[in-house]
Amino acid sequence: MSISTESERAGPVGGGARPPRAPRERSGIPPLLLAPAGIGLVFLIIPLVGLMVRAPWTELPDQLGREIVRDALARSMYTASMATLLSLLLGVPIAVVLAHGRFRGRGLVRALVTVPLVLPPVVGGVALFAALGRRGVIGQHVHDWTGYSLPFTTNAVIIAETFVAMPFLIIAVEGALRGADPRFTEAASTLGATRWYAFRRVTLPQVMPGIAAGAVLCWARALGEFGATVTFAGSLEGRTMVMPSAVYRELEAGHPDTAIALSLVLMVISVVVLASLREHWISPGRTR
Amino acid sequence: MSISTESERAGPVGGGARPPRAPRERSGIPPLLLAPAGIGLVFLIIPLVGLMVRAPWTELPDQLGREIVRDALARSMYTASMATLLSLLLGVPIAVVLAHGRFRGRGLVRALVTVPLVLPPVVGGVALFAALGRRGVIGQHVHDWTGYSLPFTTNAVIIAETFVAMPFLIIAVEGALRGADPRFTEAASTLGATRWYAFRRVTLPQVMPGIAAGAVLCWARALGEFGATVTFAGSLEGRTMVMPSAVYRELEAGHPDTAIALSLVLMVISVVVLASLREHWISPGRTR
Amino acid sequence: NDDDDALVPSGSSTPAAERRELMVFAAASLTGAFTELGKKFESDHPGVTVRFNFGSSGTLATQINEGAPADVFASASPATMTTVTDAGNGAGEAVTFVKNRLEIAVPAGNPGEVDDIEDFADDGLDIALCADTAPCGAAADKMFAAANITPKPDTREADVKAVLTKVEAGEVDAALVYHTDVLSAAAGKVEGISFEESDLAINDYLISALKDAKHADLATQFVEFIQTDAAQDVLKAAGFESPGATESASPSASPAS
Amino acid sequence: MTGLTADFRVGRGTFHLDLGLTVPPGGTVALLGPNGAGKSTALRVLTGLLRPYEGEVRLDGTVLDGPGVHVAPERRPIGVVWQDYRLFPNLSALDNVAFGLRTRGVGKTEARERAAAWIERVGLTEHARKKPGSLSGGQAQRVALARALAPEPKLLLLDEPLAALDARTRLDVRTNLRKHLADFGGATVLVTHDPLDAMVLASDVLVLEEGRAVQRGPVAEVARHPQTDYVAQLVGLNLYRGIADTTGVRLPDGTVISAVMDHLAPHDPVEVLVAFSPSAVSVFTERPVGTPRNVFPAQITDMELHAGAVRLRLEGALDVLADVTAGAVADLDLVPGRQVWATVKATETSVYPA
Amino acid sequence: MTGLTADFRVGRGTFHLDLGLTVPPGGTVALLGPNGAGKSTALRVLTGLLRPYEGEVRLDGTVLDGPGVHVAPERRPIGVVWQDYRLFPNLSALDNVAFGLRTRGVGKTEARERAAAWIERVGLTEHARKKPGSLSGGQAQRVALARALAPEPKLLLLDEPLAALDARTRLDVRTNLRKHLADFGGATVLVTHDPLDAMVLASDVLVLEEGRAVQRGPVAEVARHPQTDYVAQLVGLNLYRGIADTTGVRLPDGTVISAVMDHLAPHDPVEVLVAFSPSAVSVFTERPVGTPRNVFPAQITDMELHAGAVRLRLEGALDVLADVTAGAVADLDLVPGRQVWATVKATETSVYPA
Ligand SMILES: Nc1ncnc2c1ncn2[C@@H]1O[C@H](COP(=O)(O)OP(=O)(O)OP(=O)(O)O)[C@@H](O)[C@H]1O
Ligand SMILES: Nc1ncnc2c1ncn2[C@@H]1O[C@H](COP(=O)(O)OP(=O)(O)OP(=O)(O)O)[C@@H](O)[C@H]1O
Ligand code: MOO
Ligand SMILES: [Mg+2]
Ligand SMILES: [Mg+2]
Repeated sequence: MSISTESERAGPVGGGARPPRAPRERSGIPPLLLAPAGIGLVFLIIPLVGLMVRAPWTELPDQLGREIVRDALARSMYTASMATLLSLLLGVPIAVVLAHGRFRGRGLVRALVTVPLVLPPVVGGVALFAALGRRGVIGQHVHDWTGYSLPFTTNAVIIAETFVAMPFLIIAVEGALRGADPRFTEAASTLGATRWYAFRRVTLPQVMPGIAAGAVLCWARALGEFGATVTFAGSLEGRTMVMPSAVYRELEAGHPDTAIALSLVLMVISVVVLASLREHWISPGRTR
Repeated sequence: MSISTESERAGPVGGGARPPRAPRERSGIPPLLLAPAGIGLVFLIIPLVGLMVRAPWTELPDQLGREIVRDALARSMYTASMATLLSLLLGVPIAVVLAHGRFRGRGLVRALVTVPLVLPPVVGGVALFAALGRRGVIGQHVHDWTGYSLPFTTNAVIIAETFVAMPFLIIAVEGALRGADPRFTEAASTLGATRWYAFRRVTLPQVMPGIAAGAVLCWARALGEFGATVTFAGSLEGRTMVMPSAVYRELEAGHPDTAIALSLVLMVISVVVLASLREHWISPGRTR
Repeated sequence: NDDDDALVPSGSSTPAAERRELMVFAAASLTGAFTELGKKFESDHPGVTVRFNFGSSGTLATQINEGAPADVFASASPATMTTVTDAGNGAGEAVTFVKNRLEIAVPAGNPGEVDDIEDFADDGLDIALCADTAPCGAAADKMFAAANITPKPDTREADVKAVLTKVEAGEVDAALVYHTDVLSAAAGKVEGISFEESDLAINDYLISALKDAKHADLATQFVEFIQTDAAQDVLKAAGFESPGATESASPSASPAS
Repeated sequence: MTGLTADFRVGRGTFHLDLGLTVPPGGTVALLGPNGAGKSTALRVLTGLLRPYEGEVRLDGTVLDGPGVHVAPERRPIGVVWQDYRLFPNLSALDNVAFGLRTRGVGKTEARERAAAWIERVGLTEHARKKPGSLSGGQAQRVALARALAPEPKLLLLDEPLAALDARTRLDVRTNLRKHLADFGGATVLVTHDPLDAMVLASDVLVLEEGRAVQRGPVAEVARHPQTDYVAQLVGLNLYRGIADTTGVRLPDGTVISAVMDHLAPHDPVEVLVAFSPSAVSVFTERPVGTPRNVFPAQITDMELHAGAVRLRLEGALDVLADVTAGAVADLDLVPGRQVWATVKATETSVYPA
Repeated sequence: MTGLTADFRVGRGTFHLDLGLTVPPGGTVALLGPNGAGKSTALRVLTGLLRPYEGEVRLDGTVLDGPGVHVAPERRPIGVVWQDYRLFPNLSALDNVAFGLRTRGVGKTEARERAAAWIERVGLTEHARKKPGSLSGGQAQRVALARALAPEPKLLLLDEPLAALDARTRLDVRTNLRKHLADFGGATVLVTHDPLDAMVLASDVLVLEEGRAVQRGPVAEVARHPQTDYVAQLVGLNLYRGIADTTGVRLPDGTVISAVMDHLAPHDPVEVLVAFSPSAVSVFTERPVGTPRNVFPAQITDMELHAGAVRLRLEGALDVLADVTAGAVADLDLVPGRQVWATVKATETSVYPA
């Protein structure tokens, strides 16, 4: 069952003789929390409503027909998803190290991991140049040896988004890992499970809600990221332009309505994607 | 104990007769995860190193001496902290509703909550105007009745940062709540605990690591937020200018070195703040 | 050497048939005019594609100094161009190719009943200006000083578009922006009011070919092209003034187009 | 109508439970039954966490569950010992016990004092400050018991409250619990696998199998006429009330049952219960000379055959039940009406303060 | 040196445990002791989750813990039944049991098949697909037992593996477990509060109190000479091996012990164990005529006084221990050398397949 103080109400299953009355649900939410939750939701949703009121709805179909918009939209989806994938691959391990590792300076490492969140976005882009640009600490060697240069490519978009969004995933997953019950991992180890196997089969399923939450944060942040991306990857039509840079471009070109229309497109698509991720993706299998 | 597959090693306490040997720790981290974690950390930290290498260190003391910088820094800290506080007050209840509520359209509400993450930052600011500005859905009535106008005030900075950062807190806390064990809440209710009391005394302590993680995300994001803040609150020296706008301002003035110096200040301070938050703030009290 | 620049398909052995790509980094306020000029340049130079990276001048300068594969830089302020040339990334002389003049921008209907630059000293009005570090802000400060007016801004933005956004949203009663911004603003949302004192501070836009240009010849040609009369006409239509022009703006209010 | 009356039907997955249950005020009903019979499920319904799809639950005249009515768990005056303890991991043993007092508005200091008294009653004073993760299994279960009892609820639901206790502690805690239940004006439902717990603590038993009640009634009644072999095996006890002195337990009619009573305080005579199992009773046709301290002449009044044993009902100086093999019945020609001697060894008896 | 040898000191908070323990291959040692004595802590050390600060643990000659040596839990060939079960909440009962096979490289299909066989052995086939949250307490404990046994470890650590089982299931599972342990070449350490479990399943006992061993040795030895009253109360059993037929159990020397054996399959004679407690034995100075089916002439060879009872050692057709009251000893003038009759009721015996 998913709610704590909620009473289950169940009839016989299979035996059709006595049909159970329709269950009347009771939520497990303390009523005292309903007021702030309501205020908070209004606060978050009213601006979106305001935006919709101002949006040039008639313009929308035209906008969606524009090659450049469709291209930027597709690139946004692709890069944000790749960034999320990359963040999962690298970020979950980091979260494990932060949650379960015992080493001096762990607090410092955790704080460093959050720096990309704090860095003003354009400076984040500058930092990426400093590391991976043609003149960067690592980038210059790569460029000297292979001639490859990362900035201003689609991969650069992914890298910039990953840099900015991965910390969200890491911190969320670390929080979940610290809340996980270690008794099950102990049991797994006495059953011969290596730390890796126990992690995969016991710990991961337990913290799945936290990982799902982290992935959602990461994806959404990557989708909306602007400053670091536009600095490190530029906004070249057909190559590195993503939705936020398309929006910026329209604003600069003096078409705020178009900018709002494009933002709405981005917003609606992300809502659809996130809402259609089945609930049970982020629900646990708890007890005993 | 904090690590699952780690063996405790304990000597007698109090009885000084046989001193235990110094414990040799073994981390509970699957070795397979160490490689990706290492790569991920390098990826996140090298840009910061690059930034430091380029930073005009000699300029730093001068920068810190500037009234405008100190002022922006103080305002950044204040507004980010207030935004985090506000997000905790409104966001935790929303997370509870999303995690434990049972109503149609819950998935939609969750998706809507993440929209501020996705919205390109400037458009976020425009959306806030649409809601709370002088001509906004709500703001115009407030302005008509009281003459109060929110934009371009310090409160506007807080509101903009809250709008952008609160979703991070909500999603992280919801993830933690979904991972929490409902058996304890059940036990609390049979002991006469109202849903509110049970929430405060049983659920909250259980999800504390998740809330701490969410608050860290929220604070860091608020500290680094630029687009929505600068749009909705402006950046007036001594009133609404925060560090990211100061940084951007220097960049546009053609002083990239100064911009980097200021970013470093922000970065160092956030690292110090986050690293000094005692570890046990975000550690649980688990088992049985 | 940038022969194998990842951005550009690596040089083929048949240069004659090669499609060449000219990379122009240009200030965001040039978006409309330069897009049009790019098409023109392409039709004049078969086989050439002009690719633009529009952004704020500061960001573009940073990108160029970080080794971005740019051939030409068109900046909205002398300071950002200096950042690039001081780093030794310019090629040849940077030239001023257009100027931009300040104008009062008010929301449609002029709710604050602003008619003169002196209204900027009115505490009761909500006023937006550019930051003193931004070209438009520096110009405004210079102008106010010369006109002996103490403005009472409610916000000072890092760039001019941020200022314009607030006028469009009706959140301020008046702002100082460029004439070009008023022209480009969304139809019917912004009204421009020109004023005499705008002569006191006019902003220069500079353009330069870049040292690391992959196609130095094309870069030079593009810089020259921008200074041709045909190009200047397009820029004028967008509200810019020719570098030589010193006469004051027409005193009539210029409606948003 | 006071006390607890419950009659409901509820489902859980493919499992279905149909239960009728009455507990008078001050009474205790023991729920017995094999694993998976539905005992914990029944308690869950009474807590209000699981809502029956049909039926009614009433406590002291108040409807807790019924058509259109469902009183939330936190508004039910209940105390629960969970089979899996469920101690709050973040609270010390003491604060776990104080929890139910705090929710009922008792001040912090007073709640702690009262909790400390309960902690002492279960013998854990020196572990009061420990978190549940640092308690042993038996210690945790005793804390869970103290936590349920401390708020003095009107309905006590105990799911195997003594299962994790060692033999000696179990004796103490059982004795303590018995005292508590005797003073207690509310209703108690006790789930247990130990027939002795059930017999000593409960007035009535209800045996569940596969979600249905197979037998119910006063302990003595069920023990005398178990309706299935399973019930016979589970339920069977000879139980008497008397005054303890050094030699044994003196019943109201003067009969003395010898018993081992070293664990009782030696001084004043106290009222006690003495119990022994029917299988501990030997039946002789001639008066035997031997160690059994208790030899009572009696007459066979009733005989019933169950799996592997015949349950005899004997009446005489002492009325007792005796389980003997069918072979013995045949060999000795035991029939109703026959005069016999029943013996019970003192070491086979259990004595509890009443 | 094969089997388990452990001798270590370990601390947990203010609790200190000092233990020496030897289990021969194929042997089972029962750890007894009151709540909080350190039984679970001892098992925790053997799992490798808790590292002693001094001492050594060896299994089949391999040092698992020692100066500078510590073998990780996952590399120890162990199987554990936890006092709190610890079933993985996200896996079905079947997958919980298959877990330890999968970690040892058994393929998915085979692991599931073997797990299903184990699930069947503990009688839960119809619950195999359930998640632990949907199992009853007793069902969960049986799954935990199957999970520990399935990978056939060399060292079995069982922490009260039968505590949550109902009487009948307990009998089945105990019988099953006994069979398994008999076939099993490894060492077993069993923690239990039930002396019968300990006596039936273990060859040796070790009694812990407050972190120290107070007595240890073969079951018969400890039962004969318990060194404290607590141990006497806890440890005491008459245990014999024989062949079951319908009337009783025939011992190798021809003596027959009558017992209730309905739960055994009626057909072929099988080898069984028959057990009864010393307190179930009555001693007579004249041959009694009555229901007790087992009447053996014997001679008193030894007497020891313990709390409330005297433990007599009788030798004759059958060697038995009998607990009788001090009063009976005085009244009947029981002294070593005296000839007596010992009786045991068939209903007081327990019979298990050997
Ligand atoms: N949430 C659930 N979903 C489906 N089936 C369940 C659920 N909870 C319990 N059951 C099943 O219901 C039956 C009754 O379970 P219950 O816990 O009431 O048994 P019990 O009598 O308490 O047994 P035990 O003595 O082993 O604790 C069992 O077969 C169990 O598997
Ligand atoms: N993590 C810990 N920190 C401090 N003390 C502990 C910890 N774990 C156990 N103890 C204490 O150590 C003692 C021994 O505990 P242990 O669990 O070994 O007892 P046990 O013999 O298994 O008892 P039971 O029969 O009740 O399960 C107890 O007094 C317990 O409170
Ligand atoms: O951090 Mo941004 O400027 O809101 O992409
Ligand atoms: Mg149960
Ligand atoms: Mg234990």
